[in-house]
Amino acid sequence: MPFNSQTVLIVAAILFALGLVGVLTRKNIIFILISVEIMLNAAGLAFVAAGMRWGQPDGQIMFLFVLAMAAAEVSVGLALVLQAHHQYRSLDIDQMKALKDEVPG
Amino acid sequence: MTVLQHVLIVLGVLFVLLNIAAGLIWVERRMLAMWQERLGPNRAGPFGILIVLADTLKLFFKEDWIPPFADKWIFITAPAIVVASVLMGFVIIPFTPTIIVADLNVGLLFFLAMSSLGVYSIVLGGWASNNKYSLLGALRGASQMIAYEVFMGLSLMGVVMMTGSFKLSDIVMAQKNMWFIVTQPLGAIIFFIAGIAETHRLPFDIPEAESELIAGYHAEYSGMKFGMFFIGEYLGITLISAMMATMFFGGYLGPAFLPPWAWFFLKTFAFILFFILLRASLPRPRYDQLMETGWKVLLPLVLLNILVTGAVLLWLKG
Amino acid sequence: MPVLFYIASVVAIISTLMVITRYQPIHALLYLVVSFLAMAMIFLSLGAPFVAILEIILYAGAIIVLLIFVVMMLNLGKDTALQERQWLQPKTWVGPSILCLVLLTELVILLFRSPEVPMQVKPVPMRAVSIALYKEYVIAVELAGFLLMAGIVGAAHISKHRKKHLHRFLQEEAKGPQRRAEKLTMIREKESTEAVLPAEKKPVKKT
Amino acid sequence: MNNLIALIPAFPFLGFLLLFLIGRQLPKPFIAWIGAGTVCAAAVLVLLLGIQFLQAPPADGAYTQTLWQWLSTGHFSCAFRFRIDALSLVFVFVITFVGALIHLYSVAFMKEDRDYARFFASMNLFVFAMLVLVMADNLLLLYLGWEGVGLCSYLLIGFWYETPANCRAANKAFYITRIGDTAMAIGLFLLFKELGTLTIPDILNASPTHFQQGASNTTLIALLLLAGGMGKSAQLPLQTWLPDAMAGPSPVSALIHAATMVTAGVYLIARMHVVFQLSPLAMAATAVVGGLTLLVAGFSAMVQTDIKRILAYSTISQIGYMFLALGVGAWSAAIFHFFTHAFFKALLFLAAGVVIESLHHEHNIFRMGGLKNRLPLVFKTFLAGAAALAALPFVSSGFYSKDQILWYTWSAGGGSPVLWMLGISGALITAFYTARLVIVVFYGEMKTPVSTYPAKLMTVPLVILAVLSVVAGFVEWPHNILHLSLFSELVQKVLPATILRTGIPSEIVFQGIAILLTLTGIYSGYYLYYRNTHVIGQWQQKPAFVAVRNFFFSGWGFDRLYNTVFVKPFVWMTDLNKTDFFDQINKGLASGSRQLNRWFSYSQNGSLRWYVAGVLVGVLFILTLQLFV
Repeated sequence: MPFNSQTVLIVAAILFALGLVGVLTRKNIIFILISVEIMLNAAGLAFVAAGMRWGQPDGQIMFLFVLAMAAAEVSVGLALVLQAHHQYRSLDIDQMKALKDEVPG
Repeated sequence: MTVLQHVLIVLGVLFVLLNIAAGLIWVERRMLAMWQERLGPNRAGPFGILIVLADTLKLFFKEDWIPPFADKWIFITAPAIVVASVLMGFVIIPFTPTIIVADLNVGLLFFLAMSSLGVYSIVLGGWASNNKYSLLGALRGASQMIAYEVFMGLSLMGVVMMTGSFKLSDIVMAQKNMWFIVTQPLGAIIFFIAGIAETHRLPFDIPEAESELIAGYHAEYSGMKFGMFFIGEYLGITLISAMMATMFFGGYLGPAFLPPWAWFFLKTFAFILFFILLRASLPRPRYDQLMETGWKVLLPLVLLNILVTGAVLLWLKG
Repeated sequence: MPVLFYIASVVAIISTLMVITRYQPIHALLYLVVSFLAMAMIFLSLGAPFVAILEIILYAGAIIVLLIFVVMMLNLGKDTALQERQWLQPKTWVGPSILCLVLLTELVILLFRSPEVPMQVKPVPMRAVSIALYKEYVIAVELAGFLLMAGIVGAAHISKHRKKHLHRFLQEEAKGPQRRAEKLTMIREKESTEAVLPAEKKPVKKT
Repeated sequence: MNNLIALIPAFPFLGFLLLFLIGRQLPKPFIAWIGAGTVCAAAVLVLLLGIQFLQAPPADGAYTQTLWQWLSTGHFSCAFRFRIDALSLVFVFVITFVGALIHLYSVAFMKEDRDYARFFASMNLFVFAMLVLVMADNLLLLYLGWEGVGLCSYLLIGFWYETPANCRAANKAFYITRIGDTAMAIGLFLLFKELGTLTIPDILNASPTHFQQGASNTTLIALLLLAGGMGKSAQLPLQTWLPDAMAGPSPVSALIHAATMVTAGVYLIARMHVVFQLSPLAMAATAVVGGLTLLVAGFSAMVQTDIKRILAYSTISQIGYMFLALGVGAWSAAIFHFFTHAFFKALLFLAAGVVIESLHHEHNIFRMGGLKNRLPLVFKTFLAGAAALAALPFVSSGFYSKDQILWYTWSAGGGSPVLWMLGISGALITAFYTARLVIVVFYGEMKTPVSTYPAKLMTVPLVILAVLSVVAGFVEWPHNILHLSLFSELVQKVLPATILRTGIPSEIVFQGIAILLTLTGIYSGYYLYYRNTHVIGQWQQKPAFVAVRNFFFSGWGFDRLYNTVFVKPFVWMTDLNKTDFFDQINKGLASGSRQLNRWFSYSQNGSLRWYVAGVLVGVLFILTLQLFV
């Protein structure tokens, strides 16, 4: 296999698909967060690869923004996980389906 | 530079570092004894220096016990991580103008990356032990190290701004006329404090506080695995001391009557002794005090340092 | 450095696969660290060392440590692993996996349709990245700052636990200034009325 | 004095503003002082003004005061100007004087009510609006007052709004008077189109030259104005709201629905007499309406059991007399009857209010009885009022005014024997139901014990009004007896004198017949309800009698008729309209979106993984499209 931009993008696509599988199959919120991180990372890889393809710094800059976004997302997400665990005594995402302020039950 | 030379440098650095780390067992005990007005190890060999050998043998022959309730693989991996990450940190240190394993142009960032990986040893060790005290120690260690990593990175940014490079050899050369301790005293102090916290040495040895958590994250460890943590700690001290010397005290630079490696060694050893002196003299702060100091005092200070440095640099440029 | 790239890619893919199939959260996170380190290697092989190092510092060094921190705080151990084993039955993962496989296939087909361009590994200097960051993208940088600020405030607010009792040291400290003590007792009273005790934990009056 | 007439409406308005804005915060005595005091002050002003007017009449026969220019657009300009001439003076006097007495009465009557301030605010506003109506210099200002009193009537009928029936009664009053008001508004537009002005003196001056006698446009305008008057004055066929309007408190019934507001129609027609005189058809219509109304209402009053409804029907009937008088051209007689009627009808309502209060809010007269000795003062005053209503010869004011009307219905220019027949049978019926009312309520055995006795503040107005009910008629005696005509002389400064026909029998004959019939009516009431009560009982066995009685009781079935003729077809049409094609489209849209919403809401199940799968399917869709292009 020659080393060209498609190869890198295919690696990114594989990682993204794996992350997506994780989001879709896991019930535990922590695993979902992990999978989201994988997907973000794959997207970042695609950005960097695109940037390197043209020899431009923009791809790396986009990766930096992805990084900042991931950091903010994880901090808020984990705070929510803590509260959810505090309230539901479980991390099952399917238990948190209530759209209104219904009593979980 | 041939491949052979490269391999020689790597092996040489490794050899020296491991020996220093072992030797520090004796140094620390003697020094503590001196400052606490007692004798310390003085039986084996001249000045008791063979205590190093004795200790090592003892560690090797102890029963290597893995608790049945532990997560075996992580339990084994954890002590390896600390040594590996600290040793990786030495990769970018210029011992002399020629003796340097890899002079990366992101050298400083590489050092920070490796030190941030060091936290895994504590966290995983504490978690894998499946023990209340270990878990608490690991929790403390995780939050402490995440917090102090931030200041550690930021405190070095003043130096980077003045040098204009992440490459450590550039940073050393930039101190030819004046050490950065003169222009960046605040950065140096904060870096040192953060360094103590990163190596979780006294007074910031909260993850392993004996009086509260027995031994914290390595309570379940014994034998050579415990030894790895032990060596990792001494290597960490050495790394932070070497970084102090490199970043703020001119590294291997010095008057020509001594070779560069000697200068580097002297400066580093001075900081190692300072580490030991701190252990001998300071009490341990409370955990919440540690975190509050970090976020509420050091973070604003270090940001101020960056701001002032940037402003002065812009002003000097005109 | 194609060889480096291929090795790192294989490691990344395998470790990611391990991440999403683990039962133990900690194991998954460790594989994730490996995956990210491999990703950093990919970046390095692509000629982006700055991004590679940031990947390690921020992802491996901070974000995953945060995740591990939470896992430890919630003490997700063997029970969680057992539950994950129950949850992760084939009937739950086959369907989504096939969907994702279809997605991947389509992506790969689409990628191979585009003309092949050999990757010239000519590292973009870090200085160029920094200058672009603070020139063209300065507004985006500021927005990212806002985002992080909002993240900090949001996380601090959401995860604020109502403390039921103070540590004895803090209680001693609180006794000093009278006002603060009063405030604390007020808060405590409010919370004690609000707190919903589980039925079995309610104090039973001795007869 | 000339510059002070604006103060007369200003006082009640001030009271209204104070009570409306800060009334809730004031203690009850304060509210009473403001509410009653302002009207009393206005009454004192009117008394002074009236004395001055009688002693030294103004040169042009009227006091005027211009406050400010109200509107000015194109050719139309309208000033906020008050004008008091002899006709207005009579009305202003009655409004303020009777109004002041009723306010004083209300101070005690409404004492227990929690909406004390709201009551007095509405009453003050009513007095203000009524004064604006009668003092207006132009018809637009009059219309302002006209709608103002309508509004206050609505507010006060529905004063106890917590009972749904009261709200319905208020709505009914508002809707039905609106029919008349709309007609009147159209009349005003036509008048403005013809004459280019709405100022009353200008209209009165310009009409005879501009309009031709009996021309169709004149008739149209006059009929439209008549329709307005019919609505407000509860004349056939718009009379159905007044009996229901008794849902309001008794002082409200006394002031608004007996003494003042309902006579606004009389005032309007008298005010516009020039226009009416130009149209014989409108005059005849007025007379016929009045004559029919008085009979219809009289028959209904005969069988009512609710004391206030009897009085309400009698009010409609008495206003019918006024319209009858207006229609035949006996202008001053109509105003004279308004004058006396205001006193005795207000008295009757106030006394009825006392009776109702005393008997635990009992309205049914057949559960009263025997109150003669229990409430002697109320009995005496009520008797005075009832005598006036029944037109008891010589000793009551009603006799003098009604007798005059009956005489003119035959003898005046527009009169005819048919109209006289209507009036005289109405007199018989009036006497009968008045006697029935007094006997059933005050004689016989007591059926409900008296719980409370009226306060002094309630009895004093009763006494004053009782005295007036007796003596108010003495200002005008029949021509053949004493020939004292103080009132008609005053009024004829504004209104034309009644033209008598020639070749008619002597007045004494008519008086004799009227007296005879009145006494017959009274005796038959006395006989049927006191002496021989079993006669009624026998009659009640007969289905025919019961049917007639029920027919009268329901007010000649007008409510049912309107319900059948107007309300039901309208509702039917709207029902029909509700399901037409365009509504089907709208409904289809609504139900379609609701169905879609129902379907889509299945996808909104709160499950994160479900949402992610949805996103994935969407992405797959787009990518697949990409694959095949």
